[in-house]
Amino acid sequence: MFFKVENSTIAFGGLVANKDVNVEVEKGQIVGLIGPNGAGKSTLFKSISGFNKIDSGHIWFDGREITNLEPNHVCKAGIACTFQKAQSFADMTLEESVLVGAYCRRKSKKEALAYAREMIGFVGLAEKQTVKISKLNMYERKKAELAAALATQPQMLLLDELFAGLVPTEVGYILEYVKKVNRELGITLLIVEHVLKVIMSLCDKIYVLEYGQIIASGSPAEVTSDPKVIKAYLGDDYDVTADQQP
Amino acid sequence: MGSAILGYVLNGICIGGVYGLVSSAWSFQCGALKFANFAYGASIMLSMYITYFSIREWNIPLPIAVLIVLVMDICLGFLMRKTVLWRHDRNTQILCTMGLSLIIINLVDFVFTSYPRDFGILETRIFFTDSISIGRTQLICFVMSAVILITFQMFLSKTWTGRSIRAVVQNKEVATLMGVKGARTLDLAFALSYILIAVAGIMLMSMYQVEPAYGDRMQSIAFIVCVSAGLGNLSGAFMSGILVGVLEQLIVGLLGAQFRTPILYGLFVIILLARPHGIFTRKQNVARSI
Amino acid sequence: ACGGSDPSSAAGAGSSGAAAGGELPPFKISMITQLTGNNSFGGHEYQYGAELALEHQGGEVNGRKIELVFADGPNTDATVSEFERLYNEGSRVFLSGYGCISDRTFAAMCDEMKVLYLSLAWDYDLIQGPSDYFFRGGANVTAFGSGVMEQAIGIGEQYLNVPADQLKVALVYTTRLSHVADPMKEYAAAHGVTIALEENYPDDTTDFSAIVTKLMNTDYDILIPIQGAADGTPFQKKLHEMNYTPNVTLGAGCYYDTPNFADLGNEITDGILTQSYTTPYIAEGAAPGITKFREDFEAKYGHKPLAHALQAYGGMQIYFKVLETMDPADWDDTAKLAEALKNFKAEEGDLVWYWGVDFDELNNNTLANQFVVNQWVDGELKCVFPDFLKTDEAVIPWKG
Amino acid sequence: MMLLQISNLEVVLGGLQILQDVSLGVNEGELVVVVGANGAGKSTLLRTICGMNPCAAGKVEFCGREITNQASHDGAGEGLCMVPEGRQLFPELTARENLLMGAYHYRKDKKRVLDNLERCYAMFPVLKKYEGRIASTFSGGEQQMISIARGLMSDPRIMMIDELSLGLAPLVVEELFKTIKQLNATGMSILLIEQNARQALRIADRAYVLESGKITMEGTGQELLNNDRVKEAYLGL
Amino acid sequence: MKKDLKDYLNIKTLLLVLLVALVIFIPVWGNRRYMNIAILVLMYIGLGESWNLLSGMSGLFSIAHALFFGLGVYGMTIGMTKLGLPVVGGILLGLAANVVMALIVGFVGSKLSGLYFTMALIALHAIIYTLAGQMSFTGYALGLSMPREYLMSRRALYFLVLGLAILMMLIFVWVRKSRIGTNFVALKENPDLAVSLGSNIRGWRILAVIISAMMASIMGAFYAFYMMANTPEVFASTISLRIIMVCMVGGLGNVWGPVMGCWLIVFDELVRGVMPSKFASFAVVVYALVLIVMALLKPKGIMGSKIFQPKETDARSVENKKAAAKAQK
Ligand SMILES: Nc1ncnc2c1ncn2[C@@H]1O[C@H](COP(=O)(O)OP(=O)(O)OP(=O)(O)O)[C@@H](O)[C@H]1O
Ligand SMILES: Nc1ncnc2c1ncn2[C@@H]1O[C@H](COP(=O)(O)OP(=O)(O)OP(=O)(O)O)[C@@H](O)[C@H]1O
Ligand SMILES: [Mg+2]
Ligand SMILES: [Mg+2]
Repeated sequence: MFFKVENSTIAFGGLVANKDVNVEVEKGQIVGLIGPNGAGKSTLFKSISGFNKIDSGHIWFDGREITNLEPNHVCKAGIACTFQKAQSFADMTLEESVLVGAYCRRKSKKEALAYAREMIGFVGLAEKQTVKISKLNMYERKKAELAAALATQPQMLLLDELFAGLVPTEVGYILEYVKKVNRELGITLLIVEHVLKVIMSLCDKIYVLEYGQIIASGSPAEVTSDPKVIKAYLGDDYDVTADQQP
Repeated sequence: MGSAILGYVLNGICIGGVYGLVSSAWSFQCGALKFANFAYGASIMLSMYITYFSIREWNIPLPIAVLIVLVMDICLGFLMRKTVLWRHDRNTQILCTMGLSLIIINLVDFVFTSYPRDFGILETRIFFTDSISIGRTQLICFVMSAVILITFQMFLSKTWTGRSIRAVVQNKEVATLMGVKGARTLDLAFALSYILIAVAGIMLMSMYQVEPAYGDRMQSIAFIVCVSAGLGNLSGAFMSGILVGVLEQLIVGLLGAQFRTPILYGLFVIILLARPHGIFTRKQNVARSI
Repeated sequence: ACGGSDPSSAAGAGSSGAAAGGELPPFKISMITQLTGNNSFGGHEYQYGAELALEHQGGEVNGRKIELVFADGPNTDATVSEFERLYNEGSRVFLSGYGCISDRTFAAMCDEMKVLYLSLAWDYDLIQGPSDYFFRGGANVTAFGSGVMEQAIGIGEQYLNVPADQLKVALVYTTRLSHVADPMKEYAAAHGVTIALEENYPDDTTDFSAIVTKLMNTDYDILIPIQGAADGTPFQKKLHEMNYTPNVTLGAGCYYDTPNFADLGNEITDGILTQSYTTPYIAEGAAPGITKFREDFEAKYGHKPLAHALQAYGGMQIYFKVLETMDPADWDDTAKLAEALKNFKAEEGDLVWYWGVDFDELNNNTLANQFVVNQWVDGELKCVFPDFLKTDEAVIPWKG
Repeated sequence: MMLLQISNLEVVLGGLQILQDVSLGVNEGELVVVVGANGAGKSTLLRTICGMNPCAAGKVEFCGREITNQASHDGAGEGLCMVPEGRQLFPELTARENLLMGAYHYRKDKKRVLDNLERCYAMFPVLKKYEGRIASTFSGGEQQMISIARGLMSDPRIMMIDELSLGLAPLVVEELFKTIKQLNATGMSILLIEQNARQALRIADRAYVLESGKITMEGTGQELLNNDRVKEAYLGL
Repeated sequence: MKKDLKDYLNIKTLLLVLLVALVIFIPVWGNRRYMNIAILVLMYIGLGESWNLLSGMSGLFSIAHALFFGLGVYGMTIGMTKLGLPVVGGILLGLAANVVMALIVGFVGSKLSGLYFTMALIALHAIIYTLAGQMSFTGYALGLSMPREYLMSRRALYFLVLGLAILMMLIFVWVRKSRIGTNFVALKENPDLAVSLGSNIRGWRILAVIISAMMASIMGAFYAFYMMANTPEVFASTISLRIIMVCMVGGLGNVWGPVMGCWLIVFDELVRGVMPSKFASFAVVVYALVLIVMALLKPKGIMGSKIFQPKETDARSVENKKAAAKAQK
């Protein structure tokens, strides 16, 4: 198994945010993670990327255990992530902030810079290279964040609500980039989204969290027709068809 | 020996209470108002001098003198705020307050000379045995600082004003949207914090002597106390004030005065490493920004 | 522009405008001292002492007007750059000020700059090697420190009849003055004096109850505090508050011989002994002029003089005496001046500060090794030792 | 007469012309939606209405009174309320305190405050459950809820919401749109900025399209829903 | 795009030329006093770079930078007087002491952020400061004197410190441009993001402190020769203050910051010079006032002001619109 979360459990004070969560991801897959607000999705992400220390359970990646490693080691191991609350180096130029990621695997400035530029090009921000991050708007920032994450050459990428706050057309564009990431760079994806269109059109497999526990998993079709999921997350009068077509 | 230790602890507690009060003003400015005030020691020193002169030199009766000091300090705080401290970015604050403290210290030095001043009075002590005793003034100060700190904490957490102060500091724009007058609230808060400074000054003056450099000494203790308590946690500051006071006495008493600074400050660093957000900060209230 | 020559000296100069010095510009003697910062009190004391000396001199020597130049040296950097500034403005003759932070720096620089520097600093490594221009006029800390212990032993044998090898002393001193305690400890070790308690507390100590408690629980004969005003006052007060009085207290100068010590009130100060440099309170007979100095100072500056003031006064006197031996025209040649200073001799008692002057090959003044012991008697500092300087008899142990 | 009337608004920030000759209005009890791409200037529009950034030209009227460039803290008292973009909470205040801040401008009226508080809790039960926790520890969606609830706390005459559904689960969004509609029915005017254009336009009385600082289209919700340009630009079909 | 001569004729180059001129001319016509001030200034530029690297670039606000400086000074003086080492030995001793200190501080810095770090540093500084006054091999409160034969002429000192200052600036620039600097800035701007992008917070922070401490240490070694004697006052806050002020007035995280801020020192010296001794205190007051005014006028420091910023070009920029409009007419 390429990536595996085993009975991960974490509690904040009284509140159990994740309880015996099990997630499995095959290499090259795109896996979705959905669930009501406060279900524990971001918490799970943070546990994987090392920002939370889980109370019990194991996380395996690429044959080695990465449970409770420091975030930078997780990144070195090959898992990059973007955050729900968009993060950025406000005072840096786009180029340099992507460079930070590129330095993760490249020591020499020349190579790193080249690769950073490549990634900036990949997300289509080439002409904004020298602009300060603080001057970009949300859409561009999201792409910048993606570029930085990609610059670390991950084998697996965690996207936490990357598509939040974009209008459907923009969603469409980024969707294309994400697909490219998966196909061309062969990066495995684990995605948290509330924009179902994305989940539906991307994911091979979906996990549904509620109150910190997995309540359902399977193909998009299965999950969206699961009454439990409909009750907890989608709502009865939710028409799947609306978001089905890419 | 045992009795001596008891004595150390008692004294430590009393002194610690005052440390708590002294540091609380800073804790409030720095924690609640997010305002690094490096003119803090100087301000305390100044209000000590005011106390000294209004009582000793111009022999004004105590209650009026206290009133004067309070008023003057509030004015001082308000003026500082209006003249130089209206910017909110860290660097400006640090530079301005450092500049201010230089100014205050040197003016005081010029007017009052650098020779230490104190009320000639001797503190009457309450003797339990002839080796165990605590100062009465210290005791009074201890109780008063406890009361003041608790009330202040209450004010901050329970009243609308207190709440709005915190709100403005944490997110000025939105607070304004809610109808809070941002700038004015901050002025008020800052002036309030100077009440604490004034009281601290009066208490210190009643126990110790003052000289222009005195503020800086107090400042470092204040830093230690409120940081180890967790910034902005006033009642915590009181507790760790006591902790510091007791430790100080015990170290001096049992090991020797030359070990005080190394051990005390060393401990402080270790505590910070063990609990990066202070001893008395609840973990649940510490969230990662992401 | 700087320094501001002393108006009083100008007033004095009016009287005798001898033709010899008439056309010569005023002769500058410069002092860099701490006019701001923590020790500015002592700094001003030095300034006053120097000013008074000039005033008593009549503002001129051999008809040439003398100008005093003062500059502020709150810290080393400042002191050095002020030194350079004054040099730049033509000062070639210096008297070290209180704190004398950078005298050791100057000791290295003087020869290169051909600047005559009379230092009153007591640093042990002040003199690094033979020099033509740098002189130490006062005592050094090693002599002073061991002197205190010597006195303690004397007191022990004379009044408490405990021989040195059975004497137990308690040392309480601030880190800032640990260099005074060091020679004391060595001397004690050499003479078999046991140090029953040693408290080296940091400078920012404000509360002494713990230390006092320790003193209470220690068995010793003589308490030797080495303190400045900032820590001395609270210490003494705390002793009294916890109503504990050591049977003999021998202060090691510094704060204990300042007039302000009396502010603590007689019930605290009475009976306390203190060793110090020659103070303004020694017998008139031994050092003629000391009374005048004391009285004029108090009249002029409104408070009793500290030993600091006397130091500056003495230093100035040395310069004046040297200048008197020379033709004003030659003064500006520092080489000649230095030569004269080197050969200058004064008996003990010639100068108001009692100390004599006799420089050895390293330019240490060998006659500045006399210390006195004073005792506080109802708010007055009375000199009780040595016999030829004392004004009163010592009362040990004090019976209040 | 319109409740909120904006005419020929021009906004320049940091040397950039962000709004150009923008005019729009909201009638009493109307639900108006503004759609537009990222960086079009939607947030800037709202911020300018609330006096949070200066407008170079044009004017803003609220129930007949001109409020152009008025101090933003006066708005709340007059019944002007805005839910800013991107969950702007008071991070170190507890959820409860955050909500209370919304009621600041009528804080004297204890009863009203508590009633509204209950109403908000009823709307978002999860907040009641964790009311004592500081805001920064809440999940993204929960924070969005707090921010909306805080807006409702000030029960305003007109409520301006920037990016209503940001990071909320579909179920919640459904609920929210229903609630908004109800509130609107009870007479609260609403100016809504929403990425999820389809749902927004469905419930909108009128709608505007804002493109790089200019109003390019306006009409009833249905009209825009059926408009082809809107379809391909904002509904992603 | 290629630049023609006109692009180089701007305020920056002008200042640069002036600077170079000053540097060259001071030893020529400068008398001892101005040499001395120049030496101080250059020393504080060097220290400023060191501070700027730690606080400006890496965001660890070091309020007690004299700690590293002082260790450097003591390393040299102890090496010389107590251990009889050669000059190099003294420097190395200082560096060694600083590296040890830096390891501690850096470790603290990787765990604590913002004020908490600052406070921890204050504590560590207090410890060293006190010990320096307590121990006999540091010469207690009087400190130690250098052997007199090491006295250098002012001119020699000047060129030495000039070299050092330039060296420090070069180090700063090199670090900023290299991988190290990028990570430093990243960790300052947003530690969480930086860490998630694989930069090792502890390693980099410790490295930052070590580099900065070493820079300060070398300036300290110089100071030992400049002063020929030192007291625990080399740890005093007045020195830290000066360093901080010079950098902040000049501009944080910018190599030219300290250079732009160093006029404060000159100003300080000159004012003290002209102030009558009766009003010595007011020299400091004036100096402080200037400081405050600067802080209020230029919150981002002199280097933060417009003329030093690279020009932004944006399609929607009002100027551009105007230009376009003109073009059409
Ligand atoms: N530091 C913390 N302290 C206390 N509770 C926390 C903390 N962080 C998260 N929680 C709680 O844990 C639960 C899960 O949070 P999480 O952010 O994982 O939700 P989520 O699935 O990401 O929801 P959303 O879709 O809104 O982002 C929430 O109820 C949240 O309030
Ligand atoms: N203070 C400012 N200074 C300079 N430019 C600004 C400022 N504020 C906003 N902008 C620019 O104005 C444009 C509009 O910003 P605004 O946030 O209003 O867009 P928006 O429609 O809200 O986009 P989003 O959907 O991301 O919220 C953006 O390109 C932004 O970069
Ligand atoms: Mg989440
Ligand atoms: Mg917006």
